[in-house]
Amino acid sequence: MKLAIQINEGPYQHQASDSAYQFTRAALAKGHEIFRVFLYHDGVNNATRLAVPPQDDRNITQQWTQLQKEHELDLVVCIAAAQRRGLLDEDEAKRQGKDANNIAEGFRISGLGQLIEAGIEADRLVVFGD
Amino acid sequence: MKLAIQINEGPYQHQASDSAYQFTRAALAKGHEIFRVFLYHDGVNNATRLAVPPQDDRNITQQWTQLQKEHELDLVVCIAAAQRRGLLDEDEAKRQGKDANNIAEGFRISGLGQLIEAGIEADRLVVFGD
Amino acid sequence: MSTLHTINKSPFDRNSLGSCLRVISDSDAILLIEDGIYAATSGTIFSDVVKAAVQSHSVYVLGPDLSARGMKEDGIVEGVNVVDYEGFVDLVTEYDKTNSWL
Amino acid sequence: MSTLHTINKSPFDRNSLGSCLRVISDSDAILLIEDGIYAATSGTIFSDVVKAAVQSHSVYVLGPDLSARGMKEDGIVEGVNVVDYEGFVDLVTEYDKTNSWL
Amino acid sequence: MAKKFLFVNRKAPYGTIYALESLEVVLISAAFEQVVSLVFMDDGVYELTRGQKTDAIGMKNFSPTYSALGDYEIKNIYIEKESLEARGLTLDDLQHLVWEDEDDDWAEKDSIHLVSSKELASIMADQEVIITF
Amino acid sequence: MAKKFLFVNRKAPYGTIYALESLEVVLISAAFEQVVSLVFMDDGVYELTRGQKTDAIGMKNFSPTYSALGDYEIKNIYIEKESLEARGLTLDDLQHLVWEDEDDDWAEKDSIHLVSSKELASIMADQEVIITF
Repeated sequence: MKLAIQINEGPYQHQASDSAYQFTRAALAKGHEIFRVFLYHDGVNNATRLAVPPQDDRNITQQWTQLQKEHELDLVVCIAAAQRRGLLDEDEAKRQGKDANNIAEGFRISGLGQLIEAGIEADRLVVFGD
Repeated sequence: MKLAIQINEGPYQHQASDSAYQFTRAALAKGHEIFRVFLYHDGVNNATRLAVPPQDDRNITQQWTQLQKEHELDLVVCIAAAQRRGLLDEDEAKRQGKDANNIAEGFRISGLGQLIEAGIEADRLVVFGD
Repeated sequence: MSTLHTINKSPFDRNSLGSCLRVISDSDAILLIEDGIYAATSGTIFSDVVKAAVQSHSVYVLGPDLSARGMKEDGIVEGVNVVDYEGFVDLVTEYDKTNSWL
Repeated sequence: MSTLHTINKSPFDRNSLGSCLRVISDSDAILLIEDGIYAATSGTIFSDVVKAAVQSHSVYVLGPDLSARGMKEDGIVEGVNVVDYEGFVDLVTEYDKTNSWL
Repeated sequence: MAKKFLFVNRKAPYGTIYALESLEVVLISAAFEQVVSLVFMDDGVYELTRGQKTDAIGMKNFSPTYSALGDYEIKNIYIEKESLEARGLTLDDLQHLVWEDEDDDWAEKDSIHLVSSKELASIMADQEVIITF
Repeated sequence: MAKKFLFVNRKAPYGTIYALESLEVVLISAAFEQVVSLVFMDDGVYELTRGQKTDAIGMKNFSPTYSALGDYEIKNIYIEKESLEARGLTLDDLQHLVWEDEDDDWAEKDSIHLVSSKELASIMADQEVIITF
C-alpha cells in the first residue's frame, strides 16, 4: 500500500519524529511504499544538518538521511513553516539574503500543496506530533 | 529588583517566547534589572538568525536582538540543548566540524550552570514554556 | 469508512482520549502510542474508561512504548491487545483511514 | 515564602490548574496567562473551580491574553483581577517566588 | 476523483501555532478541488470567537482570515455543540461565516453547522483523509 | 549563602524530553552547593518506574541515572502520594533511591519520601527557587 507520513514536532523535544521513523521502517520492511514524509510545524527542524546529539544517543536527522538513501524516500520540508523557523537550503538562503543554510542531505523544501497531494495520492496518511 | 527569565520553547510554535519578551520589556520599563535570559529545551531555537517570518508578522529573534542591544541583556543559549537541536555559533561549528553556524547577534552559548547561577543571583526566576 | 484513532497523550495530562471516545464510530479502533499507553494500564482512575471502550471497540497498545516506560504487558486492562510497529502498520492498512488525536 | 503560580494552559486541555490547586499554600496567588485565561471566563464547566479558588486566594488574569482571544473583561468570574504585563511584573516582585506550571 | 478531506481544529489560538498553520493548510487545500470540510471542537471552538485584539501580545490577529473561507468554496464547517456548551459559548459568540451560492443568484448562506457529538461521529466516519490540529 | 532549589517533575519520560533535560539541570545544580530538592508528581512519577527498556523505540534509557542522585548528595526526593494512587502505583513500582550518610558510617538511607499533597504544599512553600518541568 502507498503510505504518507506527516511529522509536526522537532527532534528530541517530542517523540513524534522517533515514532514516525520506527513506523516508516516497519512499513518499508513489510513492503509498503512510502509516498512522502512531510515535515510541518516544528517538524521542519528534523531537517537540520547542524545538530550534534550526545554520542550515546541517536542522531535523528542522520537516521532519516540514511533511510532516504536506502529507499529513495521523498522527505519534504514545508517552506512556509521552515522560513518562520530558520530552516533553509542553499537556494532559499540566497533568495532571502541569508549567509548560511542548514538543511541536511536527503531533504527538499517545497510547498504545503505537497501535503495535500500526499493526502490525495497515498492510500493512508499517518500524522505524528505533540 | 534583579529578575531572570527562562524560555523552554522555540519561536512561533508556542507563545512562550512572545510572553517572555513582553514580560521582559515591561520589567525593564519599570526599572528592573534583567540578570539573564536563559534559553533551554527547544527555547534555543529562538536564537537562530536564519528565520524569515512573513513580512506582516513579528520577527521574534530580531526583537530579542534589538532588546539585547538597547539594554545589554545577557541572552544565554544552553549548549547541551543547542547541540541536540542544531543551534551553533562559529566556535562550536568549528569544534564540531560543521560547515555553517546559525546563531543570531546578541546571543551567546554557554553551559547549564548559567541557569543555576541565574537562580542564585537573581531575586526572581520566571519560566515561560509549553 | 472505518477509522484507526491514535492517541499519544497520557489521559492524566490531556483529554484527547475522552474527545476521541465522544465521536468514535462503531467500526473504529483505537491505538494507544507514546505517552498514550498509560491509559492501557490497570488500576488507574482511567482504567474503567478503557474497560468500557474495550466492550465496544478494538483497543490496541504499542508494546515498544509500554516497555520503554517500564509498564508490563500483564499489567494492562483485559481485552487491550499489544502490537509492535509491524502491527501498527497492519492496523493502518486494515482501517480505511487514520485520525491522530494530537 | 509566598508563591505566584502561573498557569498557561486551558483547563479543558490540561490539568495544570488542578495540580496547582492541590499544593497551593494560603499566602499564594494564581496568575492565568496565555491559554490559561480561559479558566477565568464565566459559564464554563470550570468556572466553579475558579469561583472556589477566588474565595481563598488572589486570582489574576492577564488582560492582553484575554483580549487576544476575544474574551471580554466583563465576562470573567467575579473576584478575578485583570492585570497587564506591568501588573504581571509587579506580582512577580510582590510574591517571594514564581512557580510556572508548565 | 476528488477525495473527502476533513481538517479537525482542537486547539486554542495564539497559545500555540497549530490553529494558524492549520488554516494555511485549509486554504491551500482549496486549490486541489477536493471535498473539504472543517470541524471545530474542544478548544478549537475558541479560534472563531469575535473581537480578537492581539496588539498587546505583539502577535498577528489571523481571525479575519476565517471569513475568507467562503470565497475559497469551503462551506462545510461543523462546530461541536458539546464543546461550545462546556465553554459557556453559543454560536452568537463566534464569527458568522457565509458563502455565496452561485446556483441561487449568489445568495449568502451559512457555512457553519452546529452538530452534536453523535452527528459529528458520522460526519467523521464519512471522510477519506483526516488531519487533526 | 545557599538557596533552596526545588525541581518539580510532572511529565512522563520519552514522550517528551523534559524529564531527561530536567535531570541534566538537577545534576549540574549539585555542583553549586545549594540545597536541592526534587518533587515527582502528576505524570512525573512515571519517570522512576523500574524496568524501562527502550531498545524497541530507539531512544536512550536514561532511568539508571536517577540512581546516581545519591552520589551527588541529592537526597530530598518527594513523591506525591495522590499522583501515585491515581495511577495505581506504589513505591514498590519505583526505583529505590538511596544515599550514603558520611556522618553515620556511610549507612545507606532512603532518598525517597512519600508525601501527601498537603505536606507537599508546605515543602513547596519553603523553597526559594522552583523550576517545574
